[in-house]
Amino acid sequence: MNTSVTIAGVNLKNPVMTGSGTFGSGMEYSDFVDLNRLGAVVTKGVANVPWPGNPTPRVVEVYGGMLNAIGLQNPGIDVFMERDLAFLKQFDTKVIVNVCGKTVEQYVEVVEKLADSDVAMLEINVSCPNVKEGAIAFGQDAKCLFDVTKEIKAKAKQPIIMKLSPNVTNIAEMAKAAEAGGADAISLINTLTGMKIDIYRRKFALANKTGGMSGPAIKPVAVRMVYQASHAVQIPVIGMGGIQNAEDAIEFMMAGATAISVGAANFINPYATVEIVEGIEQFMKEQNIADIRDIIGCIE
Amino acid sequence: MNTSVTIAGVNLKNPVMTGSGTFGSGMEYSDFVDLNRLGAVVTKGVANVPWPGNPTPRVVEVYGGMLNAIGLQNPGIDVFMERDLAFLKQFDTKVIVNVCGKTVEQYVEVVEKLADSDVAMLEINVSCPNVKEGAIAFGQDAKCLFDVTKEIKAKAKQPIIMKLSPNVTNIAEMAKAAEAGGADAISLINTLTGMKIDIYRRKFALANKTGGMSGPAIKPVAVRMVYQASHAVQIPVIGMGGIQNAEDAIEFMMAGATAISVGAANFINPYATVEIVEGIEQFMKEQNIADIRDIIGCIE
Amino acid sequence: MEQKKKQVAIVRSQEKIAEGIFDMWIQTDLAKTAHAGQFIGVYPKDKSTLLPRPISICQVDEEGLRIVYRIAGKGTAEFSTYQKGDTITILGVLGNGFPVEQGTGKKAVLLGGGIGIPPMLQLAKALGGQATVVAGYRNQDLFLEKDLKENSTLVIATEDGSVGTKGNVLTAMKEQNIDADVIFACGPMPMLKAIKTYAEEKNIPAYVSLEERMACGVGACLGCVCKTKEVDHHSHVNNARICTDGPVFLASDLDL
Amino acid sequence: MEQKKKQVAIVRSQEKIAEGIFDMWIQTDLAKTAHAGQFIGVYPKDKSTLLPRPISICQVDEEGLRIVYRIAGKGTAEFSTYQKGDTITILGVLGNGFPVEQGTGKKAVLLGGGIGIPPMLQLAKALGGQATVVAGYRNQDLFLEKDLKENSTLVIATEDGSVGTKGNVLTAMKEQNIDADVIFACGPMPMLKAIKTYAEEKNIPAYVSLEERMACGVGACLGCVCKTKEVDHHSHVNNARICTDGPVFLASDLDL
Repeated sequence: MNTSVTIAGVNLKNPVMTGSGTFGSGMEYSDFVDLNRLGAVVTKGVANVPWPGNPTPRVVEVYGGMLNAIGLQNPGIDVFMERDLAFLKQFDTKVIVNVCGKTVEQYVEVVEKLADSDVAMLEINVSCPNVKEGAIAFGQDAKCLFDVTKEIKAKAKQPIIMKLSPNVTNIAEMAKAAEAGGADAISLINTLTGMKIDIYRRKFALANKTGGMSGPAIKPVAVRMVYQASHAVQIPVIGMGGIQNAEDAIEFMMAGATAISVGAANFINPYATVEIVEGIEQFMKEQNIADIRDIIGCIE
Repeated sequence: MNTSVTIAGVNLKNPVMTGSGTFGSGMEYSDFVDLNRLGAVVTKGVANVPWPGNPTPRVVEVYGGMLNAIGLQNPGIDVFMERDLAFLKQFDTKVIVNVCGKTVEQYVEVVEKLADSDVAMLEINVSCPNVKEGAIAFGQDAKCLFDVTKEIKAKAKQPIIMKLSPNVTNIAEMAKAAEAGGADAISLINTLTGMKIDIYRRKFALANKTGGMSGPAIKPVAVRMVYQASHAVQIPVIGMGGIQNAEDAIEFMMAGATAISVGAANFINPYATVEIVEGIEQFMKEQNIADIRDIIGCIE
Repeated sequence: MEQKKKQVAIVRSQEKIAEGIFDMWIQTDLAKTAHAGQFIGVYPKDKSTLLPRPISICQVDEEGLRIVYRIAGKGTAEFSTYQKGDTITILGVLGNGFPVEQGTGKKAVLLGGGIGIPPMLQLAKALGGQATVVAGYRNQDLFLEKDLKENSTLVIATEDGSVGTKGNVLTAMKEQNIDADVIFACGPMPMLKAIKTYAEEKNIPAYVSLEERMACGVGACLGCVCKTKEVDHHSHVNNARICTDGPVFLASDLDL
Repeated sequence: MEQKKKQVAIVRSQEKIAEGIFDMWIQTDLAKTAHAGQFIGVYPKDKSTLLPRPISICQVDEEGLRIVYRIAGKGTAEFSTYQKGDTITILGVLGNGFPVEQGTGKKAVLLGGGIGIPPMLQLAKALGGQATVVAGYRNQDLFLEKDLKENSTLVIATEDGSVGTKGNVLTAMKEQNIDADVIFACGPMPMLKAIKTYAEEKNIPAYVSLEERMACGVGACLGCVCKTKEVDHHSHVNNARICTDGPVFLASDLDL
């Protein structure tokens, strides 16, 4: 039985990755799961310098999910390389670094610092809805997305994955823009922008007013977009958005994803990632699937 | 205690309306609720001629909601006026007719036929995700939305409400386009486009592949868009998307909605509309709110 | 017709009667108006799954309804855990039901396939035990056969031939030369299609009960339609609502 | 530190001890490593609400944990219905806990306000009954006062003056001239802010336990941070994670 998949020449032992921002750099969840079992660990977004993030409250629960507005708090690339990458090096899993920035120059600075590091791929976060400057704009306009992809690709030594925002009219167009700009892969969906109001206190539930929605509630939108995006481009698609279990993971793969990420599910079940790895194997056994690659995009 | 609100000069006894397509023309739910209690009944979309709608399966459940791809099946405006409007005339509630079409001419034909009828307002459905021709395109491009609004407004005798799609990058821009085109109000959100795959049968769960997502799962996106839209325009906003109870209704009003619609909640609880009317009164009593209009957009 | 309502009722009893098949009696005043071929909507308590599940009525007594259902997903799996005294939230009574009067005094043959068998019990009772029931099972894991035997002439077919005729309900009808003036049927779509063809060949009426995914259950959402030969009186297109105009239709009116 | 885990545990007992306040003992091996000021995450079964609720540990024995919590929403309302023998899904043990050694052999004063009172019980026990606990309630609807009395010198304050000092915990400290070498506190933010100021004036250390909305509970999501005076060793910005670096902080390290 083959569970491995390849993205931009990088071989993952299985298609299960972690969703950026939901798994730190793996340290906290290594209490619960063996990181060696994962296809890849995608780190929390890292910028050229430390970012303080947004004021609290940063998270709030909603029906079937949550909103977050962390604001990409991160310790900056230097600390990250010294501490987080050093930690991850101990494990037999691929490391994908999520890169954030407010300007193209900031993205490029991070990408260049990572050039000689032991990192398999870079995921470029152009779709965070919780940072005011720049980021989301890159991800909501096809021309901007093309430009930023092209500039980063020119400087990146590792393959780059452009992470797309679902808060757009036409996801296929955005996927094509990323591909045209030279992206080696795309990942989607980032969170849907949402809002919650505390009607008794007459206040926004989040200090940032809006937040990014994740959890099982957003899965149907995510599956639809993964289907549309994967049918619009030739590059591999990494699917995510509300994946809670192996069945969800397989749904995304059948829709067209080559690999998948487990995000907010980690908060609900810290064992989720490895349970999904095992659940996929179980499904393959029961359904007589010899090669996981056979189900990628099998629904037309 | 005042619970009445006014939209485009039309006075509603309370802000609770029904979501188009979830309540037929009220007949089926009159077994459960007294239609006289409602601010308005918004009918299922009606076109110039009968529409057969989509093949089945047309509905499927998802986490915290459902997908539908009915495809705007309707008996056509002539039957609708004879039967459905005649039925609704018996009740002391405002009637809002949802109008659908595949071309501007089709919308206009329906609007003109309704000119002398006892209808309070028209809701123009330019955002149905389940009809291939036209409809959704009008609702996803600001210039198209402006044009179609202008053309329909020129022919409509009653105030027109443009119903907006949430499947757009910038809802504020769409709201402004509708306002500029002459809309008397806007309503949002229509459904989010979603997909579900049956991984065991390797088939789309819906015959139409994609469907419109509704239910409590979409509420945070809806509240966010109502907030953004109502802060972008001067015309009244009718809020909807996952409203299940009075607290949800109040959340939308605090975000900026002048009235609200109850949609898929009818399927989950056929008494939902009237329970929400009563729940709003209860909330006003407990919170010492003398006039419901005081809470509209009270969160800045 | 009585007004429909949603209510919290009480489970009177529940037992597993075959692999994945459960038999539940619900204490409810909806029983007063319920009849054969109608159904109820059952709401799961699990808040991730919100829509009512349509489940056909198997039997009616003065104070309650009996439902016999198969575990098909999260909702029915939840229902199967309910025990005597537990609450169950239901919507009913829904649908038109079988036209019993079309079977009275005639050679009525009731065809039930798999989880389409349960509604045949109340129909057999309504027909005063005079009907023939042909029940099609997968294998020897039968259910309701004792109840059916007490209320009809029962013929059994199994797919694997372990009990009765090997094959489906139509195989059994043909092999055992069961003659019908009228057919009432419930079961999977391929079976219903075959029955429609059979009835048209024999020139006899066949009333078939259809299944489709539903949302509202009361005729408002137009989620659960079937194709009709003529333009439907309600929709003014060739679609009838299974939940309200059905679930029972004269097969010759349908475009299956 | 022991490895954290998520597990399905069993409710040993539960009772309502004041209006909206519940007292539950949970049978769990997490008790082996739990100490005062730590907390557990409790997962609702209601699938519309998925995140664990952080609830502080009130007491620890050999085989279980005691939590005393207020109903604040859907999740805690659900927990309050659990009865002896029911399952409860928990994540633990979380957080750093109080630095008990900082109170040993000193005049330790434990300040608990409202639902911040429960963690003071285990701390009072850990301090061998030598500490003074000042517990602030809304009114005479007290809870845990018997347990606290057995394990400390207990002083009560109520907002309405119906029992003990009228006012909050600091009013009581001042009025009754309670002298402290070190303060441990848990309660609403305005109370903690006042304690921070008080401790700085008196030049004594105050360890305060913070609350914030959490998602993961294990330090990964950065949802529950508080502002720190110095750049935090983990975040490299002026934010510490309440769930992992806290919930207990030296007040003077914080920018409240």
